Amino acid sequence: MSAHDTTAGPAHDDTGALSPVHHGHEDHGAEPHGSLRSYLIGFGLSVVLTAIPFWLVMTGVLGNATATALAIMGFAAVQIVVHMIYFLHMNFRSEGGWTMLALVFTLILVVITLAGSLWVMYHLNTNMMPGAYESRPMP
Amino acid sequence: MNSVVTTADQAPVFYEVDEHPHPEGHSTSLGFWIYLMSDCLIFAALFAVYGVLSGNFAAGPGPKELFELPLVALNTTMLLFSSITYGFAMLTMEKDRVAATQAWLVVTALFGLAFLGIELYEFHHLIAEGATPQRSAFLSAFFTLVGTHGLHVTFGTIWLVTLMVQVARRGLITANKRRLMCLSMFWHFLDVIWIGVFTFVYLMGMVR
Amino acid sequence: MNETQAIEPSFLLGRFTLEAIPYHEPILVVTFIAVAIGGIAVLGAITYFRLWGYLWKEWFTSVDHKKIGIMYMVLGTIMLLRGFADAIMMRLQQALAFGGSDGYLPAHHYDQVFTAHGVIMIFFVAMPMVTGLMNYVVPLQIGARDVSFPFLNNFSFWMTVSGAILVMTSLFVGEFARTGWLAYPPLSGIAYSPDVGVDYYIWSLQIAGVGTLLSGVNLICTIVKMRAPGMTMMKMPIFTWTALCTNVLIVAAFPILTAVLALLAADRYLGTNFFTNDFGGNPMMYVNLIWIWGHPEVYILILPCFGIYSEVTSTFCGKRLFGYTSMVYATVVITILSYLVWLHHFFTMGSGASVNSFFGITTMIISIPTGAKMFNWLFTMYRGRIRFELPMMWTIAFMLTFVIGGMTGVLLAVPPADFVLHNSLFLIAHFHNVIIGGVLFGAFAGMNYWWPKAFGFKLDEFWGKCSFWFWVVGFYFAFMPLYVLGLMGVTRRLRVFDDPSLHIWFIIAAFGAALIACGIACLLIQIGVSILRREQLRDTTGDPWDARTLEWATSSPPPDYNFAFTPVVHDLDAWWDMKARGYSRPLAGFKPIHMPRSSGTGPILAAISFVLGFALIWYIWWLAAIAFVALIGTAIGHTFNYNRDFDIPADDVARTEDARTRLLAQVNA
Amino acid sequence: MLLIIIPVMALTVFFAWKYRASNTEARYEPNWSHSTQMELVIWAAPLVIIICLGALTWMGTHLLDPYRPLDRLAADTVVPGDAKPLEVEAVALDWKWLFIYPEQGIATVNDLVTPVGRPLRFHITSSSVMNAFYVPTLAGMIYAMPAMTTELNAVANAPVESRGFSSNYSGAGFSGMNFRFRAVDDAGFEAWIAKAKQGTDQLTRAAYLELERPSQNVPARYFSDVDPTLFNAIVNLCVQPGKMCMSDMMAIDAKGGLGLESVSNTLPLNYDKYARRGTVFGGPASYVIGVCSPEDMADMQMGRAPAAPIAPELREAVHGAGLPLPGLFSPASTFTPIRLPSSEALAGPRRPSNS
Repeated sequence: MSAHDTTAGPAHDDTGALSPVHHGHEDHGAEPHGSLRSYLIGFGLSVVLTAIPFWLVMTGVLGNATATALAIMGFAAVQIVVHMIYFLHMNFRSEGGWTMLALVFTLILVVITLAGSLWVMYHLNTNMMPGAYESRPMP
Repeated sequence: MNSVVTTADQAPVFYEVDEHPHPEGHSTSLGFWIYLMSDCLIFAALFAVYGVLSGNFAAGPGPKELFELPLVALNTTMLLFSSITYGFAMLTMEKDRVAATQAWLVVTALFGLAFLGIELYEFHHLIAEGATPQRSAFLSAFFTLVGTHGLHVTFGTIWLVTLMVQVARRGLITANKRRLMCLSMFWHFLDVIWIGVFTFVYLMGMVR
Repeated sequence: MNETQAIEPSFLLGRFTLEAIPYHEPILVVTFIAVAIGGIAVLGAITYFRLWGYLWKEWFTSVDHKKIGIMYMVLGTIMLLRGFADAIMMRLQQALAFGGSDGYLPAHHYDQVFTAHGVIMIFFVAMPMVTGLMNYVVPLQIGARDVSFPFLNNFSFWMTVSGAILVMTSLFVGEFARTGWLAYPPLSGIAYSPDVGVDYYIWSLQIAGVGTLLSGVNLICTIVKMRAPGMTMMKMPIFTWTALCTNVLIVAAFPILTAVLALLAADRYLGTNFFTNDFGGNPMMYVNLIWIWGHPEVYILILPCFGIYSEVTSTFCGKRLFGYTSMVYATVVITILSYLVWLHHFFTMGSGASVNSFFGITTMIISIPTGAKMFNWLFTMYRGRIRFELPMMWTIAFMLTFVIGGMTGVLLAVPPADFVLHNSLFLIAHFHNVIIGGVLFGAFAGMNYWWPKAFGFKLDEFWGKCSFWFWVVGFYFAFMPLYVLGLMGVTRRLRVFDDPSLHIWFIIAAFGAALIACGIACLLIQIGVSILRREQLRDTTGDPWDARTLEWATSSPPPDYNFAFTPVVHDLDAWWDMKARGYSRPLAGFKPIHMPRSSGTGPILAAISFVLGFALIWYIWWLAAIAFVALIGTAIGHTFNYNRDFDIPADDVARTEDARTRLLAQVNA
Repeated sequence: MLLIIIPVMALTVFFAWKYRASNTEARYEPNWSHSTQMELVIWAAPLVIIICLGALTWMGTHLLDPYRPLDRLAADTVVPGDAKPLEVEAVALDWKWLFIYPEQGIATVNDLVTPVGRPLRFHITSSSVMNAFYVPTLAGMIYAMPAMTTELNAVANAPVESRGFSSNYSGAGFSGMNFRFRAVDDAGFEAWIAKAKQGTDQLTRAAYLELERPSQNVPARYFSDVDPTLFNAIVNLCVQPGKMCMSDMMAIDAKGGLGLESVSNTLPLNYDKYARRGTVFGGPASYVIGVCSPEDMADMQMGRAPAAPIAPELREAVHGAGLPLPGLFSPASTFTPIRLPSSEALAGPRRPSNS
């Protein structure tokens, strides 16, 4: 009993796992807005990362639709990260990590919504769309 | 009941005698970020709908007949440029250079309008060809997804103009800086969404 | 009435004609007369006592989270009356329509009644009540002076009101949806519901949804950024924790609802083909998406109530909450898991067995943290000293009722069982068991618990107990028969029955509903009697229950600024800790307090939204255009107002605090 | 599950009584709030139960999947290898049920008769909105959706007479949308088929288009002959000549659509299903024209012009989802109330694995 009470005691440091610091009154200074250099790096990277997938699709270099699709999805993912870091200045420090936490949570939900919907709808469609039923008998 | 306190030998402090007030808007950027996350989920739902319906052409035209990649590339360029110019506006804002900030904001707005103009041209072209949102579920989902992004850009532009007026009237005061920062988050966020749009709608549409 | 073709919408009035006024339905005419007389009486009284200015200045435009919280509760209570009126009409119809009788409600009316009942109870009763409690309590519990965005808070509230008024308008102008509360297409599509009902549904939910979403953002920010110094995440009161998780759920779930309703609206207004039968549309996608919102919604309602029960249990047992950490983790786990179960609402749509069992099992997993919570409350009672005040009574009723609901819920999560029980009255009984036994009991517990904080006097005990017993007994009478009927295979939303062996169960259920009606009446009497007897029930200490959390550290009702000095927190039960360690109230050294200024923009924007929604419903395009422009214009205009704060002078603070000092001295003397 | 529910409820009452404030005898430990063992138990107990239930669920769901053909007629009877299930095609119309027996070539409205002991396979669809096919004395429910088919495998183990209905709300006539269900022995089934065959009504496409109009509380009806392609056409939303079938549309879509030339390949839907209306901004309701339907081909072979879309006249006034608005003095509607299965019927035979 008393062993636990010391944990609740006032002088004890916070042992809570979720957020080690309170920050009711700190970091209300200006957010970091990046530097000219970071903006330019971000811009350069995005131009490259946009140009390559367009080039891949417009020329069909890879020759294989699946490979092209995977490649452009990969580029999109990388470019989203680039935008997050260089334009939206995401990091683990701003707002005590809450923005990052919100972002990660949102991404999880986006994945659940997209993947879940596609999975569920794929099942429903294959089970029930008339195509799966015998095709129309010709006269 | 004294067992609650086992370590208090110094007098505990129960209130802040010397408090400095919360500055106005100290949680605005977090709040706005959370709003953006919720907006992101709206787009997630629209992407999911597009993902499910994108093959349902109703025996009508599909993406290969409808999309023009050079136009989309141009469009993407406009949005990318507007992003970097907004970045420059933020940098000049940090240095409190009102005129330069305003100039960059004007450039950003012009790029935004160019993006919207190209998109409207594309929509108009499609509708004139008969590929209306009513023609097939694929087109419904396409117009809605791209159109919702376009609506966001439209409101972003209106907001940008509003802020320019406010900066002109009051200068770069803290409140205006905070608003410009929110809009910057909004603007870059739209850019991120556009990456998803051009990849999943246009490029993937041409590939499949 | 007998038109064969769509009426060409006129320019001036859209598709509104005199036909839209249901003067041919006697029930509605009588209702309208009653509402009109009541409304005129209220408005007349307000005018007579010259209260308009007071209401506008002190309440409608107030950005004070306490007043907004109270207004949410008022809204929830008023809408409870409407929602319950629908409920009792349904019970009566089902009890009457036996053995060849057609009952008294035609299908056209009955179908609106059950749709409106569902929509109102979820969106305009349960949501405002939990939002109101969170709004009122959370800032006080974390030692803050207001929420992060006070103006937004006011705006959110009025948007909810605007949505509620739109639903109420449908009663007398046109009609409400006849689709069931989730409006599945294709039935809710323009082809099968060409009338205004579904449009009322769409726009009232969209408008209220904006409010809900923004208030979610607001409360998250408040909890994250405005906690008193020393209050780490793991020292937050459990109600604040559940409020945080609830608002995370709101912000993450409502966008999906917004999106899916917008798509339905596009189908109805623009002729797109998302959920139509033709042109490759897929109605199953609507069902899928709306349940991605719908399941978290259930937890949005129940989580804050779990928080209330936790606070109440530990206060009235005079004991620390057992297993605080596991309570927090259970809440967080529920928050995340609630996104992984949505398919259990449509097992019978025919997805494959692996999909069904995946979602069935995730659903069952949720019962693990919920079970853990139940045990935590149980062990909080263990070796406590339980005072059976009203909040604690509601809590115990909840514990006994909710486990039944939980058990039937797990049963429904088993797909083979669901194939027999889905859409049956068993399902109805299950979710009313959870929503009434969980959410409403929680709201009543919270209301009784925090009433003295909000108004400075306790609620009357006798009428409270009457209300309690009527509600609890009535609940069992009303819903246990439905479990039985559901097991017999009776489907929901039926209007007429024949099998006489079923009749008795419906009569018992109707009797239960009558008991609940008495419960509601007693609740209103309780409030009225308490107001009349407020001097006897007065609480001068600010801490009538010998409670544990920070909201009880300030006076009842709290001053505008909540705390003269921001409290510093050392312990999970901050106020208990302060009392135990001899906290003494600061009596001098007051400083000016920076506070947000009231604003009329919120109600104005909400009123314009109402006009916009109404114009869109009736196809009055010119009005919609004007309203839309006005909406944008007003919003932009509001941003030109930089003068949104003021300081409460130190003298005023000192005067308020001195008054309290004198009062406390009187009590102690 | 009761293993945990009953103790919880009992403990709640017991603790509430034992630790009441007036009982000062009871131990009072205001700061006892943590016990690792206890917390392990309170997480582990539900966990164990849920693991067991989860395993049961996984197996049960796969075993009782409505799509899975039956392998047992009763707990101890395996389906014989040569048994061909009786196919029944069920269509949810507004607001009645149509059953087509493709093997027997008959169709009925609101009357379902099946032989006892023979596996049944239902193909279920709907003509307009979502419904759910549910016969409590036979098997679980499954949704019936337009342009889609769901499947249900079941068997009646013993003779039964009860009711089936739609268990998903589908509009104004929903309450009366129920049918008689009878499971009879083989001889009885043959006799019933023979009786149904005696009628003169034929379920052609035109007759179906008449039948699918909204109507309430419809008495049983029999068709002695059925267009064999009808169910397929209903599922594919192409009963009406000239309208492209969903399966064709999907086959075309799978190949990437028909290109820009097909963009105006639609026709306003003047065949006025349920007073169907277009949207304000989207123009009138329309449909995709069958590019080259079998009918067209047959017509062309015969040297005729392709059939124009037929548009049955709209006779009665309709409102909303298809019915006249009830007036203040509307005559009492004739109605056949639902007769739900009595409790004996429910206790009776069921699909063996499902009860």
